[in-house]
Amino acid sequence: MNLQAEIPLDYLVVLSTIVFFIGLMGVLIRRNLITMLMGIELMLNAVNINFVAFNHYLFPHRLEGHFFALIVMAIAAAEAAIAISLIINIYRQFATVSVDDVDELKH
Amino acid sequence: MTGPKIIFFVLATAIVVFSILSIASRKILRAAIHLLFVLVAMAGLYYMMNFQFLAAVQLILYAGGIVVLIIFSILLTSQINSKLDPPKKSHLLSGAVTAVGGIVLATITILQFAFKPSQEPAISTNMRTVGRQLLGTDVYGYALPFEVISILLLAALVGSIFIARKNKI
Amino acid sequence: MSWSTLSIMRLEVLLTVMILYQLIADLSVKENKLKVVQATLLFFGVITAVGFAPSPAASLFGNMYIHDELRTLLKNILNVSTLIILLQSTGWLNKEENRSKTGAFFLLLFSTLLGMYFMISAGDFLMLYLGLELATLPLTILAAFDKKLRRSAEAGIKLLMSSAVSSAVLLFGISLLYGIYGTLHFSEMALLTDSSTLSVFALIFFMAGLGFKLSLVPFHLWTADVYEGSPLQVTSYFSVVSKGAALFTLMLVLYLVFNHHHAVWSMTAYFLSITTMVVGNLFALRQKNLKRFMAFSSITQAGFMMLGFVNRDALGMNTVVYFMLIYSLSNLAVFGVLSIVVNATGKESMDDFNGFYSTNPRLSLIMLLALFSLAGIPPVAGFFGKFFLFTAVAAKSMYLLVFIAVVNATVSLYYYLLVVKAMFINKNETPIPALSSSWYEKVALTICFAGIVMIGFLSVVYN
Amino acid sequence: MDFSYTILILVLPFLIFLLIGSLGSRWRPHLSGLLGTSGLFIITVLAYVTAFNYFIHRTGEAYQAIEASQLTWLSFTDDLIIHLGILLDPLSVMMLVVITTVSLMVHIYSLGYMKGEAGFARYFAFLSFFTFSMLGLVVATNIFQMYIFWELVGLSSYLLIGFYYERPSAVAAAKKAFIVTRFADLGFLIGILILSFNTNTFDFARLTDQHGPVIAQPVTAMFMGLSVTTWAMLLIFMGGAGKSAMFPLHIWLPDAMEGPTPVSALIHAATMVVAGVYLVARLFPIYHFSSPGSLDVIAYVGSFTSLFAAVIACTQLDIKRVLAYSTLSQIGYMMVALGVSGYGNEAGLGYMASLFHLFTHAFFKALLFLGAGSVIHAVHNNLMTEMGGLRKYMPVTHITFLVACITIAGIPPFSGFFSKDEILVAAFEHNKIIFAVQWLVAGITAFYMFRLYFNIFWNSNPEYHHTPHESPSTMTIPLFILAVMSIFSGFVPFHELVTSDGRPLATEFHPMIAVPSVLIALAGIGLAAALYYRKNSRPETIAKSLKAFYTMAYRKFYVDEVYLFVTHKVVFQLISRPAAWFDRHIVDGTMNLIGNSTVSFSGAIKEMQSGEVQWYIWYFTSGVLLLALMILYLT
Amino acid sequence: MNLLLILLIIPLLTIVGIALVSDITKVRWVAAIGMSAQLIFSFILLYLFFRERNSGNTDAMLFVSAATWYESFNIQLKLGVDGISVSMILLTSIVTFAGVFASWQVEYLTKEFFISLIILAGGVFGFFISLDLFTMFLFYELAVIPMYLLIGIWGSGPKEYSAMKLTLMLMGGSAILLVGLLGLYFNSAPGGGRLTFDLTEIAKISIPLSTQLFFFPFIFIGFGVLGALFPLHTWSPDGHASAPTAVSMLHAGVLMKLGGYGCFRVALYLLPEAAHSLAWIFIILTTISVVYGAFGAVWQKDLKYINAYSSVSHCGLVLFALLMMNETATTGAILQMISHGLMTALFFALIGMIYSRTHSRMIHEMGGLMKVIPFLSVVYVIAGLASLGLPGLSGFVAEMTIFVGSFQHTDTFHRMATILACSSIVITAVYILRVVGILLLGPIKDNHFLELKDAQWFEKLSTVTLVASIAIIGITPFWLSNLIHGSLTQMIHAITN
Repeated sequence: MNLQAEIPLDYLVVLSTIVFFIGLMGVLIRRNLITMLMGIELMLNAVNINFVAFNHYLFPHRLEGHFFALIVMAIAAAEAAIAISLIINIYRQFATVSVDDVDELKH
Repeated sequence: MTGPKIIFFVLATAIVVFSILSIASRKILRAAIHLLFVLVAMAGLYYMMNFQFLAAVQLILYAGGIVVLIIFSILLTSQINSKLDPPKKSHLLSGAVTAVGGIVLATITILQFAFKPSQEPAISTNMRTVGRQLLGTDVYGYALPFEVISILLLAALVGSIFIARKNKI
Repeated sequence: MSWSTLSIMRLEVLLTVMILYQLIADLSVKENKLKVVQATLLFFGVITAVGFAPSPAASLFGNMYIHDELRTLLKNILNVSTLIILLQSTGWLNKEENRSKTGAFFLLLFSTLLGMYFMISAGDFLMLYLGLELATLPLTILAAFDKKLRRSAEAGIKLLMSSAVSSAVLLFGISLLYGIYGTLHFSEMALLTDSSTLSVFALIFFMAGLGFKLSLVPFHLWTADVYEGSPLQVTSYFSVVSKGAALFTLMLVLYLVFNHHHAVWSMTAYFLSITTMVVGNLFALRQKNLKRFMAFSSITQAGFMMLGFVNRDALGMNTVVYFMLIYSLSNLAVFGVLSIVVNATGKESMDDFNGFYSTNPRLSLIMLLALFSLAGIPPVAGFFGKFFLFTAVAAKSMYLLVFIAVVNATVSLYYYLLVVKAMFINKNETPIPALSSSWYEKVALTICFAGIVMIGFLSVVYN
Repeated sequence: MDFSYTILILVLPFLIFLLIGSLGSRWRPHLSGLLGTSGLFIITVLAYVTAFNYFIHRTGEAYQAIEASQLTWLSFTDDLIIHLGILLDPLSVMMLVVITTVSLMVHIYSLGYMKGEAGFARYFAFLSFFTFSMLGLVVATNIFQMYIFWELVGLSSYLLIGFYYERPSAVAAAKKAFIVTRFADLGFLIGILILSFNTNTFDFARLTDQHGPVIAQPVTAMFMGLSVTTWAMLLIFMGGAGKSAMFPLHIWLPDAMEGPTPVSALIHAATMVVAGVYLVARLFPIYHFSSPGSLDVIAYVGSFTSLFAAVIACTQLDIKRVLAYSTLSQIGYMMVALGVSGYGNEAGLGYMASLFHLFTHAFFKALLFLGAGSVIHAVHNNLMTEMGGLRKYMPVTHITFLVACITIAGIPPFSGFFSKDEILVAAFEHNKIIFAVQWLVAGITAFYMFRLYFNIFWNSNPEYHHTPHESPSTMTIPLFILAVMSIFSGFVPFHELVTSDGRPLATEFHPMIAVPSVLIALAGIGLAAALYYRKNSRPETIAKSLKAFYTMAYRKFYVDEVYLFVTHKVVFQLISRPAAWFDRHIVDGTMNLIGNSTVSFSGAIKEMQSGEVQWYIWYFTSGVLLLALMILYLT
Repeated sequence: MNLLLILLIIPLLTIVGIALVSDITKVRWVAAIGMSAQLIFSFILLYLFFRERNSGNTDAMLFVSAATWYESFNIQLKLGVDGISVSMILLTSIVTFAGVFASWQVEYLTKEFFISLIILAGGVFGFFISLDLFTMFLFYELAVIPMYLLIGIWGSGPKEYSAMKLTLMLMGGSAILLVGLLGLYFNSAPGGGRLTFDLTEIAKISIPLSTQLFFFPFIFIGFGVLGALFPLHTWSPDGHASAPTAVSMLHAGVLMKLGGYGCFRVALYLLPEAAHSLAWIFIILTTISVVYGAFGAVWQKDLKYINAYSSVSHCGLVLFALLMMNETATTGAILQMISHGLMTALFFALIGMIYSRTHSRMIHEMGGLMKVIPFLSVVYVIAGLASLGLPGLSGFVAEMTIFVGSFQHTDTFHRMATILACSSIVITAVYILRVVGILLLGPIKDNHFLELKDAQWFEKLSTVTLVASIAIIGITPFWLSNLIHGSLTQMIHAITN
């Protein structure tokens, strides 16, 4: 099955852009650390779409984008793991996961 | 309107809609589920682009791994059916401005640009090539990153354990 | 994997071994971690020494890993800084509550260092990104290393969240670059000269990602909080090693890969340096907590570093590296003194240092020199570093920028003098008691001291 | 004829000064006194020898100026060089004689007068220093050397006026004297600058050579309607006016009487105050040829001052002040004479007359002061109202004082008559108004001098705390010598020695002028006798009858008040204070403002570091976007 | 081995020596010996200089030696002196010598005090002997920075504030200066070839006028700040008022001279055309500071403030004369630097000594000191007379040279400015005599003064040295003026053409 013939590349890139900034939006507005984390995951995935799409559409003679996406996933996983452990740590210290309350260091 | 097109649009809309939902829904667990849907839809996209392996990894790693992690953490840290308080106005406003501005700016610049496909013949993306390249040490071999990832994961593992474990201070 | 490969990648390999050793040691050795610490120091000393051994330039793994003289030099700078930090952290590690943590501490620290190696000698964006993450993620843990402190936990999460976003932004940039150039390899990319708006756009995103680690304004806001929250050793690691790695990476990529875009990035550097210097200064003026103070001071210094990027010639590159070297030593000297004090008394506010000279003349003297070096006062090294940076800018006859820079240098002198004032001039009924520093710390401080004093006069260092 | 020994005339007093100044405090006091006096005696002898040698050797029919010695002190440019040297010409030699003589007298006198004073050694050190600088002034070979010693004279005057430095009034007077003269010297300096800029030389020889370039081709540049030379010469005269206490720069002189009386005799009567006259005389050719206009100014200033001072003198009660004002008026005479004089043989009568009067005046005025000093020494009081009938107690003083009074009144054959007569003649030939004024002043002079005389020595004697007695011989001998000189110095053939062009000039007796002047002098004496010979109420009635004028004159026409206003109100309150305020608050304030505003600004933006990580991320991302936007826009 | 290096080595050794010895008296003596050696060597240098000149060596700079330091920037360690620098060196060593003895009684952190003091002096020496703009700048800042500690630690009154203000303003000045220097550097090789920081090299080439006009203000103002150029002089009163005795001496006596020296050596000498076209602005400014400083001094009540303002006035005169750009005026400027250096140092020394006795610097709180401490009082009077330009003392020579020289200027504007500047001598007389009258003369204000002791030996040594120098210059000025004049001729020629 080949997508090139059917869908222009721009669709995909724009899609990823949209998702990327939706994710960013999530990071910016949600007041729960975990949901912020979700936003970050969205952003990473958006980037992945780019890599994969470029690889598939433009440079199919190599798998650079493909592997990059792979690496990103792995890192995302590690990131998520660490993030969650830190969140739990925060939860222990502050008894909340609301980001607004984590603002003791300032000015 | 061919099949693939339809499927693509379905997936694309799914991705956008669910990602919006996942950052908008005030039930945190639901947000997580929405995220799951997004990830799955993306796996579908990969599959459509003949990256079966990637799609598989996406499903396993994300859907199977990360989302589960997230849900665990949710369960650890907050009540499932308690509604999250809505975002502050200031955050909402500034965030929206930034996000929309970003989308506009990025889209414009991207659409201005004419991507130049390479003329070289495509190579098949079956498991064999993937595997070979993943462990290849010569040009376009990915052994080194693979190794480094392992160290990163190790560090992450140790770190997370160190932080998360309760007994010792 | 041949022997030559190993010899070329010797630093990475050795460091990997070290990491594994830490893992094993942490699991096996239960009591008297001191042995482990000493062994580690010794081992790392060896690594540092090995780094200076000459070796031919080469590129491995299909140009994913590049090895040459310059990169070795940069790694050596990082090594030395790290070594000094390790020496300084002994006191902290020997505290009762930290005994159990040493293993994790070293493991995480070295993995970040490994990541920085890969950032520096990355041959393509994949390795670069990988190294970056490897250098960042463990750091978030290290920031949160003081588990009993709220502020430490806060520092950790703040760092993680913002760095995750920043790396996402960086990734977005990289992905677009990939789409534009069709490759991720520096060697191939350098040949292509695409000056489309999209490439500029992507480049900015990429620079922002590194600018975040370099804590340039406006990507800097995490810095102060994280610096303040983290344990002191980690803070100094942030301010010196992590910053240095980011700087070097940025430098390499910009000079080697995006040379055809120099107009863009030098302009970006122009603006970023101004904003960074100004904002850093303005915030540093009011700080009382010395860790936070040093955070903003290091932001300002980063602004000065960016000056070098205005000049795309070799001159710019040299001055930047030279400045970074001096900056590292000076900063490490300050943090060395701070760590001695903090470990002994836990005091890190400027007012606590009132009358410091009366009790600890040597320490405060070193502090004085280090601060002067940061402020760029002769005859200590900082003066030369700054002077050459300004020269590099003036070489492009951007005298306005030079003017802004020198004015900022003067402002920075103000708050450095505040610390000096506290130590030498202000009186204090209960000054910090006379502190005895361990042998390790003495060595570390001596290295810094010698560096600060000598480097300026030994022109060979620059050449 | 070799005059190189004249250098000793300068060196000796300086050495004495150093010697006494550095060691004097260690010796027994009178030792310093003796050293100073004997040293000065040698100098006086030298001066007389010099004068003798100089005047008997007339080459040709004119005296030539001789540069006895010359050394380069400082060279500004190739032409503008300060030499330190000794210039001998009739003028300077005459001054040498006058200065050394009077100085010697004062030295001897002081031995008695200052006996037992705390700063005896210091006093003599200062005296020698003054003698040194005054001599240096008169023998100056160039105008800048003159300026140098001019300043030094000012300093020694300051030091001697403020000799009793614990007395605030003395300190104030000294300060006043120095600053007023300093102000005048500013004019002098600027004058020198302008002159040297135009003529490119300091040397008197070249400046006053009437065939030389300076006078032959004067600079024609104009500034504010006057030729630059006129400006220069007027400014230089300002300097002279300051030293010679011409109106309106005269105010320091009366206060200067705070100093010890011998000092007043030496500095503020005989020598220093005539430096202005000397200066004008020294530069006379330039005045005459290059800017005659300024000569008229000098004449009028001199004339006015003499009248003005004479009037005030009639009202003063402090005897030293009376003498001070009379000094002013006499110097006014000299200035008038210079102002009305022409150049060369007969025309130069005024010049000669002026210096002649300077010569005679030195002696009788010194005599007057020393006499007054002797009186004060006896009575311990300066006010003539506290005196009277002293003729019985101190005969020598009485006689000598009387001589002096007659001399100054201009009664023949005493010396004062001759010199004053010449002046009147010169004035008469040149300007009738001025002549009239001077004639009148002659009368007033006679009046107030004898007012003084009668009040001191006749009149009714008040009750003295302890009966006054004649002064010791150290004081009376100088009085005697000076009296002799005041009587006979009139017969010196002055017109053959000191003239404008060095040639002798013939003078004939003008009865038309001599007689009236003598008459009015006698009238003045008569009036004085009528009023003050015995104690009576006439003076009060007269004073009442022209009350307003009397009080004005008594208050010295309020010039001091004006000065007080200028200095305290204007200089201090209106300039210095605002300047200081401006500096603290405006200039410095701006600097501080810059600093403070920076700090406050940094306080204002601290909310950027809000501590909420989401805002950090927001700043980050929007920063990226903005940056991208900006760069894209710029490229 | 260049013998000028000795000027740097002696202070270095002295510092080391001080650092090694322990107790206070030893520290004092080491400092004293070191600075005496420096003084002696300066005189030897003077002698050698004269010998060299008399042996017919007419090079602009003598004892030149250059060692490449930073190859890539062509930075050299280039030393050399001409008459001007020699005389400045002489001044510096005299003042430092006097300063050491004037601070004989420093008890608190004596070691550190002398070390910083000598670092300061060393910086000044380095500045005067270096011919390379980079090293010049280095020594310049090196000389400025110890001021902060010296004032901050050993000062009095609002010392932190003053110290910070002084340091920041001077450093700001040097920052501005840096821009100018870099500008010079990058225009030092218009016809291609190597860029250079070398003064003498840059002097040879002709920089385009537009460039000169751009950089001249940076350099002149940069140095001018240290030369107390109106309106950037405000650090001076506070700084001097708060500084300890010896520091005020060195700072007013020597450090402020760096400003004038730099203005001449760098700004005027290297950028002559710009100097000619911009001079009028700065002449106005300097004339203001001459008169205004004097008037400011009239109103002050604190001895140190009075002296600080008079320094503003006198240093203004220096810059004023330099801007006239003719030989005589410039000679006068240099003379004025030296004379002012000596007498202001003397003033501050005396003020310090008086303060150490009466514990007051307010003139109205004192009076009649002449009776109780005659030696100091007499010296004070002498200093005052020197300051108001009395013949026979150095001030007169300097001021007269300046006035005559400036008045030689063919332009009426300059001559008018000169006349204005002249008027300062009267105002100077006013405030000097005011102080003398209130402080020293008159009745004794306070009976405590009766117990006051007169100067001790070290105070006498310190003051007598300065008085002697002032008098020697004042009585025999020709050798000094010839020394300076001889070296000026070429430079002025270069400037005017």
